[in-house]
Amino acid sequence: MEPYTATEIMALTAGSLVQNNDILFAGTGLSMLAATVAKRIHAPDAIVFFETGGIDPSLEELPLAVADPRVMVGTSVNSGLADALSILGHPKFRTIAFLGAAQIDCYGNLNSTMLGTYENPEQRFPGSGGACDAASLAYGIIVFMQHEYRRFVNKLDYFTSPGWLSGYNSRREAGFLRGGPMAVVTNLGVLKFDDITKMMYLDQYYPFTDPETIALKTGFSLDISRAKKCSPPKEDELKMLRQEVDPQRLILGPMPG
Amino acid sequence: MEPYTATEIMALTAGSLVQNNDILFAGTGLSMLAATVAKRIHAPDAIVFFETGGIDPSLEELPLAVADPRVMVGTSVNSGLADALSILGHPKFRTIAFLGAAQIDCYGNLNSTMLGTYENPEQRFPGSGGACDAASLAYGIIVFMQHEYRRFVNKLDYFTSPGWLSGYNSRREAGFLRGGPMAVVTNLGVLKFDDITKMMYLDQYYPFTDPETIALKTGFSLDISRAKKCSPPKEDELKMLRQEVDPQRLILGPMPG
Amino acid sequence: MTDKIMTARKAVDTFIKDGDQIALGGFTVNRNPMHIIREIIRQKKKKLYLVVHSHGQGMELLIGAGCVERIELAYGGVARFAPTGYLFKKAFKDKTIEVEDYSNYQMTLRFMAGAMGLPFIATKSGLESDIVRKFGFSPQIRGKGKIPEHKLKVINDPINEDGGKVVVLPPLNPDVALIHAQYAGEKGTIRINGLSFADIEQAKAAKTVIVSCEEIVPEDYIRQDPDRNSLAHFIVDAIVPAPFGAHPTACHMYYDYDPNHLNYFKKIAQNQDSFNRYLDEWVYPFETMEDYLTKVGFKDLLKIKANSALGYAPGLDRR
Amino acid sequence: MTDKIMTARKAVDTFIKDGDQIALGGFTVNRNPMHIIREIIRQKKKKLYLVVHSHGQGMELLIGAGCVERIELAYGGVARFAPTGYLFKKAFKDKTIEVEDYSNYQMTLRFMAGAMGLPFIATKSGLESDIVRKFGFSPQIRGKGKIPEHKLKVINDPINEDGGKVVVLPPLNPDVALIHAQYAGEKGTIRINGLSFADIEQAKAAKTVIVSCEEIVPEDYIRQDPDRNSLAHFIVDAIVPAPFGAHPTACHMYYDYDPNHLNYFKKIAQNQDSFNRYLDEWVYPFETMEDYLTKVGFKDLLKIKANSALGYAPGLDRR
Repeated sequence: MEPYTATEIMALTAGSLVQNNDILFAGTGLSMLAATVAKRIHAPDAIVFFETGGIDPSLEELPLAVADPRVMVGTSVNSGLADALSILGHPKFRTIAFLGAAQIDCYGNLNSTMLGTYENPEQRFPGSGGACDAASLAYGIIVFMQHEYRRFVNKLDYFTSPGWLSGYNSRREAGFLRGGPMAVVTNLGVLKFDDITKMMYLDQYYPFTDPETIALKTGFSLDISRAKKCSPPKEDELKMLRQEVDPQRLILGPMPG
Repeated sequence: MEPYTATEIMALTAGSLVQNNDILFAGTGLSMLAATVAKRIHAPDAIVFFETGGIDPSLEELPLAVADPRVMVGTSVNSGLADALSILGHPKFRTIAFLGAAQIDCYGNLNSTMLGTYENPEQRFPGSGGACDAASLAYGIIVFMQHEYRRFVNKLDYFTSPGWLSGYNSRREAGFLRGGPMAVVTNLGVLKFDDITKMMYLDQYYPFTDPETIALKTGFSLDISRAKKCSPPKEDELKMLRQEVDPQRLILGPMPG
Repeated sequence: MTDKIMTARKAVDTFIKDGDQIALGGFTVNRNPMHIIREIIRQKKKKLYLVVHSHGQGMELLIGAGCVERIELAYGGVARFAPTGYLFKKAFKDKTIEVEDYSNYQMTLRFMAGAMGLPFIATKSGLESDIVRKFGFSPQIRGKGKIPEHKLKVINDPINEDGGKVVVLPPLNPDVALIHAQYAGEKGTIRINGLSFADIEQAKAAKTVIVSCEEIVPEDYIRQDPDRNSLAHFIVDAIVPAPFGAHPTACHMYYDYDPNHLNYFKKIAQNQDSFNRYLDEWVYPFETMEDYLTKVGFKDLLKIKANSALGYAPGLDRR
Repeated sequence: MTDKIMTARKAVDTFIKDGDQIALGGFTVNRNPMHIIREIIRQKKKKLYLVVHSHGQGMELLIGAGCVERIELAYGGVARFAPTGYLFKKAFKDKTIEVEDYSNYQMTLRFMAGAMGLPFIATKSGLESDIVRKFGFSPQIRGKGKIPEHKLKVINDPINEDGGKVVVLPPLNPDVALIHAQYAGEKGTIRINGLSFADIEQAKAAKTVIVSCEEIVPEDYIRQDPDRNSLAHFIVDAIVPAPFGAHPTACHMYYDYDPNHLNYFKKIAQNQDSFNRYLDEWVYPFETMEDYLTKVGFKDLLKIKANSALGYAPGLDRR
């Protein structure tokens, strides 16, 4: 057993992808942890905002929802959806959105709406919320996924949020001005997208797994030739995450072991 | 000499055209006086708002500009242009705008932009401001004019604000959802628009003039067959206007005589 | 101006009828107009057509109680308490409601267009997605009543030759908007504290606006600081006094969301029988906030009472 | 985050170049960013391309000083002090500037579209008028630099078959927005008191935002009440401390417009010689607000000082 959980390494890994002065569009759960990690370690001047309108809150307590009153305190501005969602596409800013999804395809397109069809629905998820907007308008998105075969699919049941569409230059050709997925952070590793084909490949795998296991849990053919082993979380970063970011383990869940 | 000025009878007459619960879009000058008259005499529940965003101010002192800080006090909401101008077209409200202009034609179309053309400009006025918006979107407009031959024209030099366009049903056919000029209040009388043709006719003339004089000061053929003589201002209304609305006579100008 | 202050019973009876298109204010676990929503259930309104961006607890209750026929939405969930609302999920799978999916920005822009009288509004958001390609409402009902002829259209930018494709959206002008706010002036001026979500756009877009509020204050008082105010008095048709009227969702500066209640609801929502018992226990008996709050009890209310500096209940056990 | 607080000299030198498209905040006689505008004149910026809704005193000064090549506007006047701005009128008639006329709503919607990243925005306002039929900018320059290919277009409503004709407008994304506000937090959070006009939309639409302000307050302080704030700190590039920085226009809660100065300006504006003398007397010599205010003098400043309850100077002689 590793001395850290998958959730912990996911939060720390995703946080490390953020640059200083990035404007972070965070949901709740893991994305909130990742954003906080980013601000405390890698990008102190990064700004966190929520689609509900809370811009750069102090986050003394961890919000459990984007509409949590905890996102309304110490903010630069308290506004609303129109304002907040407009920031996503602002060309002046490197806006990075953290998104989760139920399904992802090899070009990073996402489904958070349903399985089946409107005529024959099999499962319902909450829907886009701001995910389609972030995926359409932001400078980049970072996706959190549980790495399961049924979630990494060849064809989405419902295409909620645009990634690299069908790869290559298709995203720009479709009319998007910028954006596209930068990375997928899963409970097994980090996946990125080829510069040319925009197809997903394995970039890093966590110390407790290996590329072949990850490929087997991926529903489409995955390039693992470029995979590097990820270092385990640094002691001080893990400590900061546990003691300062989520001491109640509201999102981190049970301690390892 | 009458015991009241043209400006005084104009303000009182225009004010009497307002109904209770009307939402009044006021500029400054005469329209401000008319709106205040309306609220104090005819329509106590009428609401006055300004395109700058001041909604229903207390107006303890007369504003000299729509951006006067006096429109920001005692308001229901202090907002901005986007908000205020959006009220104009709100289908829930009978919004009435008071507008002035440099030229008007027989269908109540207005010019407040220029004489001449962009290529050969002869005179410049401030431009539409919110006038075109009010004329396009409001339930109705009431126009203030100096009654001069050169201002009541057959053809506008520049068509800033849509009235009844070319009459009959042309306004609806052009794509407007509602609106159109209700009355023109001048320093000589009140003009209205024929229900069918939408052509201007003389509805009332002030006691100190007559229909023929008015027709001569009108640059297009004016129907004076329906004209009635207007009663002089009531004593108490004149007193209210002078003592309460504009005691400094900032807009009313010199006393009569 | 006639008196707008009235009970939830009168507001719902006067202004909401079966089949109305209704915008719900608030967002997942915050400022849901719960007091009005419970009254809608008591008055057994049917075939409601909800239009929301991200809605949670209030929508769950209305769906579960069978008041809803149709929804346009971007998100149906109660945050961590039910990442997808159970009753929404069930109704969707059982096809007892019709659902049309949009994004949050799209729904917000549609409310804004409705509020501003814009004929339509365009965005790049959603190009190539199933949001622009798949349609939840049946073609037979499109164009009838409030249902727009087109969910949306993808067109070429008509004014910028290099603009490429854009998504054009129809405005929303709901029959009724339901908003829960912190303050109302006696004449109807509304002040929302904290985030306004899309409540202001929803209210301005609607034909009728019902606002429940924590406090009614003198109109003169609320006008001493008009920079803070959210809605002009003449926009509002009914003011319903409702302290704790958003419970079990939060109301910034007044109270936090109620984790006990939401966790309990999560359990009972998974089964129609237990949900019906919830209605019997929590909705049908209490027409007034006083009676409802007596049922909630001081103990839980004190737990969620907001700290005046923070606006929420610090240290609240939210597991 | 680098320090954004700087002098007008540095802000203008760093962020404004000849030919830039500039949005002026404020409205006729209120919150014109006069301190920054005077600095632009001192630095002899040329060929500026102004985009405004209704602008007054600040625009007059820039036109008179020969800084302006082109304007898109809805209204050019200083309220009762100059119903049409003299310098605007003269430049228009002499064709020393190119002018494109819109309405206030159209300009506001264009700023809003720019602020929200909307590809275009549509309204019914202006149909059949010369605003949609006549074009002030020459066809040769259309589509070059910041000048939109089309002033606007009239099209059929693409989504509602019964919608009829609509006016489609291009968004505005100025190079620089100049705003005068009451408060700035040290990191850039901005609070505007009273009406915001279209300042917020202008700032969000612009590539660079320069805000002059009456007071700089600790960022912690301004964040204690974020409901009142107008712009998030990261939107703002330069903060210029400028008490009375909107003089002779008003700044709600701080000072009224200055009728003496505006009446004086009205006189001198009617003649190029006297206007040049005004520049020599009031603009060129004073790089700091302190020096400028010494010139204005206590007597006039006390006259216009705002009453704390009213926000303006009650009883001010405004004839």
